[in-house]
Amino acid sequence: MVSLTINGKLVQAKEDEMLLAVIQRMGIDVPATCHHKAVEPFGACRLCTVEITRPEWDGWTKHVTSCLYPVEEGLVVSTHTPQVIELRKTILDLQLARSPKARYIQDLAAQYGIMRTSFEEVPDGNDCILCALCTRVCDEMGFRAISTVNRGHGKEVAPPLHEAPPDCVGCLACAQICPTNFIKYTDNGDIRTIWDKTFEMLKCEQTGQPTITRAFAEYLTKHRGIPENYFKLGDLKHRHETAATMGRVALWERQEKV
Amino acid sequence: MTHDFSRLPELIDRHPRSPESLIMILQEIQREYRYLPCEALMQTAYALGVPLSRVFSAATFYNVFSLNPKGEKVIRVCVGTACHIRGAALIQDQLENLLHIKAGETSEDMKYTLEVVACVGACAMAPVVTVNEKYHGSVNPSRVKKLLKDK
Amino acid sequence: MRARFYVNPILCTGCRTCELACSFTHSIGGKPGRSRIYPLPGGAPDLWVPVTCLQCDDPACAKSCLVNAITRNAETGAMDLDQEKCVRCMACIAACPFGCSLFDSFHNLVIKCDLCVGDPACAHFCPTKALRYEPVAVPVKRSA
Amino acid sequence: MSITTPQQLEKLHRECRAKRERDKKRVIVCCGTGCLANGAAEIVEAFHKTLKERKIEGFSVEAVKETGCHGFCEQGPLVVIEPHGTFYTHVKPKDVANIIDKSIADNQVIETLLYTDPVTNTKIERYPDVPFFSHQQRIALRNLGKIAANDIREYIAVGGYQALAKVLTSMKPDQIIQEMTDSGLRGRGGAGFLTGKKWRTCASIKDEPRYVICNGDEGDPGAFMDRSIMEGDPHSVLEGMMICAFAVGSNQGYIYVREEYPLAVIHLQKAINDCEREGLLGDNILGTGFSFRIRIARGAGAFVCGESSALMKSVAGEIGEPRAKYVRSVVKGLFDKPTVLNNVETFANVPIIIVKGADWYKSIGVPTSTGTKAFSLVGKVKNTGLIEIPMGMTLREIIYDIGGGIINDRPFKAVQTGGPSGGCLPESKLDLPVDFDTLTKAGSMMGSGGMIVMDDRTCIVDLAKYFLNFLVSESCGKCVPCREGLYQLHRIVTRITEGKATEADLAKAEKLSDAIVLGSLCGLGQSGANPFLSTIKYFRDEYLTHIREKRCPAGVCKALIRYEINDKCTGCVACVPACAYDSITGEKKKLHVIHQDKCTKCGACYAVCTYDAIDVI
Repeated sequence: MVSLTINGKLVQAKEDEMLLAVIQRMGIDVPATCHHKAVEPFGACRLCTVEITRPEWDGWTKHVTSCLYPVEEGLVVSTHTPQVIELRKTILDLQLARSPKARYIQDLAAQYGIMRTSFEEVPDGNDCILCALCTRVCDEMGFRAISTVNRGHGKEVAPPLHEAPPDCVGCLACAQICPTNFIKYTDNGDIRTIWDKTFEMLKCEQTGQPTITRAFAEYLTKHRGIPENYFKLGDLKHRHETAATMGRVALWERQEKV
Repeated sequence: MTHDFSRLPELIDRHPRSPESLIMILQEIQREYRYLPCEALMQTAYALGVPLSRVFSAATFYNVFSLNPKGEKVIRVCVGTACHIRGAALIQDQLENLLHIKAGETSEDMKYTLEVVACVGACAMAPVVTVNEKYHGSVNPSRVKKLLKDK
Repeated sequence: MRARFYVNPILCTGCRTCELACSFTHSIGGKPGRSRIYPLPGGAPDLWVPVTCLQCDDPACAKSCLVNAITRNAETGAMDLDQEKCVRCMACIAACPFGCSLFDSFHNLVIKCDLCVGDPACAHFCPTKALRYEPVAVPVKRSA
Repeated sequence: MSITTPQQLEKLHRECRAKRERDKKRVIVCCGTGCLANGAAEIVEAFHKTLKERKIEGFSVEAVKETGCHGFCEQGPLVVIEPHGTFYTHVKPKDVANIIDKSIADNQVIETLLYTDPVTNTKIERYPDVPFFSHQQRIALRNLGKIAANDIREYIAVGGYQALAKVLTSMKPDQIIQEMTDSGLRGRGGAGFLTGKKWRTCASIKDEPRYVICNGDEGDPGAFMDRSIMEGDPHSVLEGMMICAFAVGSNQGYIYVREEYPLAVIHLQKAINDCEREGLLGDNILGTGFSFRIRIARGAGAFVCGESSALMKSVAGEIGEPRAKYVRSVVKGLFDKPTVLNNVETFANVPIIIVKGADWYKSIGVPTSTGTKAFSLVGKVKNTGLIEIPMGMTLREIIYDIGGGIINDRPFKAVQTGGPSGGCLPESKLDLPVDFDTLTKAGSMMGSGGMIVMDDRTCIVDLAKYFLNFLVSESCGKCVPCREGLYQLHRIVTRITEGKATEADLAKAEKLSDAIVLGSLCGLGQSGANPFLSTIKYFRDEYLTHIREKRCPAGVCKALIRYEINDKCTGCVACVPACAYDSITGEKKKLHVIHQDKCTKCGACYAVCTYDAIDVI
């Protein structure tokens, strides 16, 4: 355990923790649009920047992204200095210029008193804030089906060759993790479509309840050793089967006792 | 445009089959075909065991790579700082006018591709234009037409 | 692990107190959540089986989770689902052969029994002691 | 036959040196990129052809050496006749026969090919007397233009690989690091981190393997020192890397060369192959048990790959997105292993420091910035080219003594150092000594060594726009302040050049710049606002003229100028075909007119007019 001071309070943290985790645990509201616990910290949005110093630094301070900065014994952290707040305002202002219609960014910006961007709106802007959560979660899950393409201001998230991604199994993690709901998909229970790729949905053999895509189930069977027959039923039917099995066992045990 | 992809395995085999070789192999392919055909990206991904998304990401990140075929002559106008202040913009303007294409485009007859490049490192001879691998230094507007004519 | 969760269907009357207790314990923002325990018919008249996560020793849910959001809690023995890590791919729901990973469509969350961090409300409120949470000396092996 | 002991190396050195000394005359043809562009290859060919036909006593074709860049690219192709040092400029293939007959066979000097000093207007015979060279002190560039770039024996002849033999046989890694630390050598890539300190950190990390990377991704537009070294003296870079590898305990090195330098790749690869053949790279080098290999990794055109973490990702075959460096790359670098990354020029300095000692090196330059620094002196200066000067020389000496002053003797306006991330210094700063700390304090930076001189016809706002445009297109796009911030900053500066901005925009740009500096992830972003910040610091008036008066004093910003023909026009019609938009009309020998409605303000007419008859208003 290490102890450090955050906004004047002495706190304890585990050695390998990042500052942001400790800050969030304390209930301090530090925005971080590219952060998600499922993926490695990335440091792209820069909103979680905080000021750090140490007693022996003689008043010298520096700014670090808390999502990437490991806790240190004796560190003194300030999460809301005027300079940091000003930085967050500018960043949100910039994000709003790119994604003026994204509710998520609108709300965050409003918290920092920005109702509309003071910059020129980016002509080809959209709701994608390029946090790369989608590509990173796809990497993390092992599919690596989508990636960022191009660079700089023309960067975007896309499937390879802008065609249906061969490695995608239609798990929807990218769409689920997207903070601005920019990644679109359709799902009618029979067919799911995402990134222009169509997937057949597995259904409960008895109730017809759709579960996950066949491609995803096959992946889990092949790489994670989940028996194929587990996917034959939906969760509801599985529970009923469980009840029936346990019921039989209970009856049998009662008979044994009698 | 159709290509003979039979040379692809040979190009790929020039480098060790590890993810590190990705950029080197893409460069070989770019040199051979003057662009990166989809087929080549897929074969590279397969050979190196790298996801196609990573190959595509690299192919679009770096300036050298192009997903569209380039012309026979690739004319690059250096717009490095030294060239810029010695009038590279004017040279670019003239070339765009003569070729009827903008920087980054290829003429319809596939003869010319016009590009701008950040710096070719021949700053002492600014402004510089390269035609394929050949450097032309101290280019002035009156020399631009001549550049297109000679090989 | 210090305690085990016991289900005795013979004692269960199907009163569904456990469901209520679970929902209210796991309420978010004042709204009751979906229950993680369901008394279901056990295949004989008046036989009810409260079905909930068995906290398997070799759980399919954790194996199917590609972001490692489901891990064993060393204190309670429960397979805990880290909501902040979960990306809602539904793999665990499809993979659990007991149907005990669930989707709470109201809160848009994947949920499963976490043994209430060591004091399961269902067992606490069960009027017939059909559900019990009791210390054990030697853990019993079970697998999915 | 490969060299397996230090004694064999010493023997080879003596043989090669003796052979070099036996040549009564040597003809040095500069084959740097600049001279090649001017036709140096044809000169070499002409020598070969002519010497086949003519036999000269005591002179063979082998004494014609193709060397790396002399630096004086402006005057190329260059031919030097050693040992006298006769210096011929602008040599054409047809001059070759003449050179052979007169200068080689007969010791005569061909006056017409000599360099004319623009200041005194006299011909200068020997190249050490040319002011461009006489003010320089060449250490990193010591072999450029002296030895054939592609011949390992030439390098060995001038003492090459002696430093390697010395460290392998008589020095401990710790001693090498101490020597580097004592020499005060600072990284020549721009940031100026102490080389010895970096090596020491790397050597102290208990993790293996360790890597040595040479950064040859010279991305700063306007700089070509590293290119010249890699092309002209690749072995000194390799030797520097080997010494570093031995010091930090590494067995694998990489040289990252940017895409635009194909010749550098060829020469480096040849040098590596030669070393492997001679046993200077590979296993058990010089029989000492030290093993080291070097691979070349080619860049693919991304400025951001000059940043260390992006470069390492690129070497690993990924896209060059930097990562936050709270754990430094010397601890966790390539493949997450300890990695020393130094620039080409830094490595080129290493062997000579080992041979001559830290004290010698420290005696050059100023105490906090020791040694010399190579610059590419370019822009609107008379003598453009590659130079190396001791640290502490003033900007004025560089620009006026070496550079010969401004072209057409126009007024000096600013000098830009440090590439896109650097800054512009005005005339009032010309007497500042050039060293790491002084330049940084003045709001610019040393950078990798591009030095671009500007006259009054260069618009500072346009220059800021140019650099911002460059950075916007080279940003990797990972973090918001750099991707979106630089884009917006570029938009604001563009509006200023179009006369559409207000003073409030200027204030906003300054605030935005602060956020970019504070918030960006890597060095590119953190220094990304410098083109704006450093110009607004010294040239605020020029910005304000654009904003308030809607005027571009330098006559560059298209939206704020127009071209008009004055009565100096002789009606020579040179401008008419130059105008691609048919906007100039007029009869022969009569005053011409520019039709403003068609004029795109490209400036072609202005460039071709020899009568000063076109005004920029």
